[in-house]
Amino acid sequence: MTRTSTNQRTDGQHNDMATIEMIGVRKEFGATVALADLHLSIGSGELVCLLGPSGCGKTTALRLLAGFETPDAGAILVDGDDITTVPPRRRGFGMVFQEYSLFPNLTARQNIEFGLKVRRAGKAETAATVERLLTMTRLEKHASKFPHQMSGGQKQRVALARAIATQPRLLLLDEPLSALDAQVREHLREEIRRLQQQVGVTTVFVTHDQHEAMAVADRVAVMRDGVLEQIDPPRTLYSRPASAFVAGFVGTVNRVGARPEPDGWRVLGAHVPAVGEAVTGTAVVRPEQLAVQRANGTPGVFATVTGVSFLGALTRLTLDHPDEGPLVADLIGPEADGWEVGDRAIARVRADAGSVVLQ
Amino acid sequence: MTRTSTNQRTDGQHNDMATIEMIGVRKEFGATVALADLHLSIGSGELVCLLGPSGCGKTTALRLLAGFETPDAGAILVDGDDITTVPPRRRGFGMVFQEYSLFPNLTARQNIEFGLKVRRAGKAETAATVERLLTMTRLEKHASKFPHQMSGGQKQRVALARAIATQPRLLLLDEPLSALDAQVREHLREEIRRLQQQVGVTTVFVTHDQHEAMAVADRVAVMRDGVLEQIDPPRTLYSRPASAFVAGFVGTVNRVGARPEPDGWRVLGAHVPAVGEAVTGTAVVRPEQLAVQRANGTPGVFATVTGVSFLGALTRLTLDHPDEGPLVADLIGPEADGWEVGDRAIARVRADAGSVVLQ
Amino acid sequence: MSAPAVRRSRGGAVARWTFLGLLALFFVVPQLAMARFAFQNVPVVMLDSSTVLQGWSAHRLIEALAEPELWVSARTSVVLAALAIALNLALLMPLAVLVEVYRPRLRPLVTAVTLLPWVVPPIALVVGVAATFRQVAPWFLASPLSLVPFYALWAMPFTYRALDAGLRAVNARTLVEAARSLGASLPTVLVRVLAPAMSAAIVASAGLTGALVLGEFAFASLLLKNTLPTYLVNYQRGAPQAGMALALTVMVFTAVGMAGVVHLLRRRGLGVSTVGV
Amino acid sequence: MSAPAVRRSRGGAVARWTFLGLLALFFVVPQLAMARFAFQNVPVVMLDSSTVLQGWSAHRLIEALAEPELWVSARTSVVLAALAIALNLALLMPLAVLVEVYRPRLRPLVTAVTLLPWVVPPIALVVGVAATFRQVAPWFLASPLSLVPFYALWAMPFTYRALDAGLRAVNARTLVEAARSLGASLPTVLVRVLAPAMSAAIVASAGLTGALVLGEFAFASLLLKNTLPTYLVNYQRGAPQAGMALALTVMVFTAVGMAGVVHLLRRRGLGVSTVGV
Repeated sequence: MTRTSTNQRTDGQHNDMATIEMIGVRKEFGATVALADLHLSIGSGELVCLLGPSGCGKTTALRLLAGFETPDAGAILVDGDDITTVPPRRRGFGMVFQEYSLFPNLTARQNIEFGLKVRRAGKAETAATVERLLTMTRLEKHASKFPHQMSGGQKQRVALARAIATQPRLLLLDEPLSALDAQVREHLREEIRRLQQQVGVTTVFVTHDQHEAMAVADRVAVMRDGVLEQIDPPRTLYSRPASAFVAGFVGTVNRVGARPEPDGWRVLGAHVPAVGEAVTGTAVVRPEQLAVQRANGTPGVFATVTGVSFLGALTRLTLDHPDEGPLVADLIGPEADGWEVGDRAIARVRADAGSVVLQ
Repeated sequence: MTRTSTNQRTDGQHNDMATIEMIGVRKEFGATVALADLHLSIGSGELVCLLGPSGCGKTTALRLLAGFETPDAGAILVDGDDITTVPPRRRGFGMVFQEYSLFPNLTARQNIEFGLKVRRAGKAETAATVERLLTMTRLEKHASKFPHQMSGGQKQRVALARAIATQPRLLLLDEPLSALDAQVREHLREEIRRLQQQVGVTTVFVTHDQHEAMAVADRVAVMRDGVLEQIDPPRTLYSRPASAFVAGFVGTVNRVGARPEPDGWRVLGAHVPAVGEAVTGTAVVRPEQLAVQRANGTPGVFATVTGVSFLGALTRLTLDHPDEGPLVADLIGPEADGWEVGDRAIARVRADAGSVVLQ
Repeated sequence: MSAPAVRRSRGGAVARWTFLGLLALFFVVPQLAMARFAFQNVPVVMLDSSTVLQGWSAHRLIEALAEPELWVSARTSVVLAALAIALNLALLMPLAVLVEVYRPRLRPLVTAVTLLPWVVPPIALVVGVAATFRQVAPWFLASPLSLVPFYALWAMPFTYRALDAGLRAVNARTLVEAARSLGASLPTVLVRVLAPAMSAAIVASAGLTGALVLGEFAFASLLLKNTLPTYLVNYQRGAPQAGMALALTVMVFTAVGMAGVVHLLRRRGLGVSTVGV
Repeated sequence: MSAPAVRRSRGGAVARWTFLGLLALFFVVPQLAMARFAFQNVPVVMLDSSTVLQGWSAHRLIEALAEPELWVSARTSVVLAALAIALNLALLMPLAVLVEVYRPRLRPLVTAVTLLPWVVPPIALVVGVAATFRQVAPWFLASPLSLVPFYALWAMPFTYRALDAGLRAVNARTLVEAARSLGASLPTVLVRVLAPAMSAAIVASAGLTGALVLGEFAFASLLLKNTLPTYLVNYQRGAPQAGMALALTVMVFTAVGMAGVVHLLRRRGLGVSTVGV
């Protein structure tokens, strides 16, 4: 099921940044195989998210990259150099942790300086770098605060500044937003993305949150049980998932019956083009690919509305369909108004929905 | 800024369930005012979310309802009876906690039975209730497992079943999903909503996650610094926020200049109807209210695309506008395809966007 | 794609294991010396590396076990341990629950106070109390049971910490609130929720109190009571090697007993290491 | 909208405070009795409630402080405490870091082993080692400094737990990994990251080791060394009330010293209560 993709960004913008390769990497902890045989190659300046449920091996992969663990087999290359056994302090990578990892006895500024001082960077250079980073992360006002005086979001911004202060070849982010409130989390993920593009550093971002991964990544690597299921840009992952697991993990899906027709398939009473191989005769339909209309005396097969959730721009209807079971549809604008639990409705694949995925 | 709303659901469906009132409730912890003067009334069978950042008083309000804290002033009424000083065990409310709160020495089934046994319910009745709840929460297969053998999501489902087993008059949920993975969280919030409607129990749900609140609640109460800022159905809260804080908290907003025109306002070069009072000459425009077109040689004021995030059904563009500063637009379907960082674009309020909110 | 063999860096690991090995020696060497002294039927001056395997025998231990006074003092010690455990649990379990669940703000104060018996020289306590009572209420010190309050006080820092850590490990506050919201009364909460959830911590704190009491010498000696440790000291004066054999045996028994309890609890999924012990 | 006055339920609160009050009495009454015995210039048989305020005087304490031998033994005890602290920190700080940061799987084993000095009757250790060395290497027991390893071993359970709790409280593993990824060598990590972050735990564990050593009687007595506690016991035999005054003074000094250190650390934002002490 492993697919490795070697397409690298070729916009030439980040030529000074590193390309990373993990070749046949395996790692066991006792009887548990944390990583089975990972092949992963990351282009220079790219941001790749490792996404998966807990225990899928994504954190192990990150810790192997950082050098905190040594693989049982395989190699890790940076720009072609084998760094598999190089200790963490000589790798020159930056890292941000899920737990707050600021040095508690140092101020925000001193934390950011730490890596530069350890490397004996010049005083003037250090000061200039730190000021620039404080501005970039909007921490000017908090520079003299100690970690216990800062909010969670501020702490993680300092950690980010500290990690990129030494101009790392690779930036590793281990669920940096998991400990934060929802509001802060969304805001900070945009900021991370902006900073990463500004600095142009090659980045690996580990998360269990598919929204986070899809929103920030150039490519998302979906992992499961120590195996890489698929690595692709978010849009491809979403529209052409390689497996049912990926389809379900990167968004909500409806699984409905599909019958072959000339030049396409019949899915929920509509004729649609489709991709994938129809192994099980099932189509994977995204909630936004469904149109729902009121059944005002129209004859036909009706679904019953069992729930209405307001998601901001979208409204999500859950329906109970007599043939297909529970369905989820995301509606936008005027279509979304006025639905109530108990309404009877006709659910169809939208005419402009594009392809659905077969399994 | 406090608005209390006394509109109660009048669909008559849950007449056997309780109405809850908090009248002028105040609570201080030392020098901190956790709740200033809370007036809140919850209709029978309604699900109300208390939403706000950490420290806004939402958890204090819940603990006052549960009876774990006593208010410094004010009263709490259930169906008109003053229960302000009734101890928790006599309130007959169910509660689900953020931390896993299952009794570690009891199986899932024994946990669910606990409240019934304490109340000396009949054996046959207890067994029937527990079986029904195990089925409703899809835990049949896990009934004999101990808490340490279950996943986080399973534990919280058992906690939910345990809380509703005693047919509580009020169900209190204290961030029940915060400790879970993103995927499980979304799934379980739908399940909570479904169960709550099935059982018809009046429910108060505390969360810091605006998506969660908007998705599950009949009404959302937005709190800030111990004060209730607004309580309204999600849709109203989203389209007619009472304050800038609420607007920002329940979703992403753009703040752009607004000039009065006959019969409406000029916002981002478009004529739009508007609601609210124009105190600051600023309009609050939701990302999905913006249309973005490519600036193919068209004359006019151009924005620059600074980021493209894929959010599944939506694609989010961040733009830098020469007059209005940073803007965020959510695009759908074909409109969303092909944008790259650096593209030049025209951002307008959509013709079908409806009203924007003035401040 | 080549998958080159992995060369692990061994230097760090070697340094770490060396350090651990040296520490282990620090523990094992004295024990081995004592064991040889006690159980080898070899003159002490000849106990060197060439005689490691000669003349091992348990006859001195058997001799020592035949003394009836040993069993009298052992019985006293066991009774003292049981009473100290009971007194401590009765006082400290409610205190720990009270502080953890109802009055978390008292925690720093109570934590500090329960530490006092180790911070103030315990000897001052014995000397002081003994002197006072000898003058004011001599009847109090007549029975060996007068040691119980001293032992309870002395074991308190540990007992309290074990209980407190246990309560926090099982998230006692939330458990109690869940049980109360389900309609349980305070006795029900204590008996049906907290006690079973905390059984590991309770057993651990009881076991440690017991072990401390069984090994305590200063109080008993100063108050002139015959307990197992005072007996051991006296007996060893007359028969150094047999005394040592006896001491080692007590040591091994206590350690094995503790390990057995911990193991039983682990098998029931109640990890003792989680209760901070 | 009416806001009725709140009627709080006071019953539970009364019960709780009563319980706490009784516990406080359990601590305070013996201390008060000792203080009266030591500092009231009133015949012991007349020490009842009617004479609480009569004849308080520090003259017995002043007498006791004039004894030169007191200062000799106090100096011995302070030296022993300092050496035991140094030995313990040197051994256990690296061990705790090693276990917490590099080998978390060894934690249960190390936790159990470091507890042994309290679980095996310490008396067995003294008796055994003393007897062995007296025969094998009598020179070892000649100096009072021979007590240092015993004290280090005896204080180990506490020192190790305080250090371990401190490491966990500051999230040492993450701090170390962050520092390493920033290019810091192991000495830099220890000196510039861990030691400052853990200063509270280090001070707490040193303070407790010191307090334990300053109050230890059994080892010193059995090995016939003159330390502060053995001096106190001897002195008190001849002059019970002056001895008690001295003992109480030592007690108060130790407690105040510990409280002062804790307070200083708190003011620097380094809460000692977070390090499990």
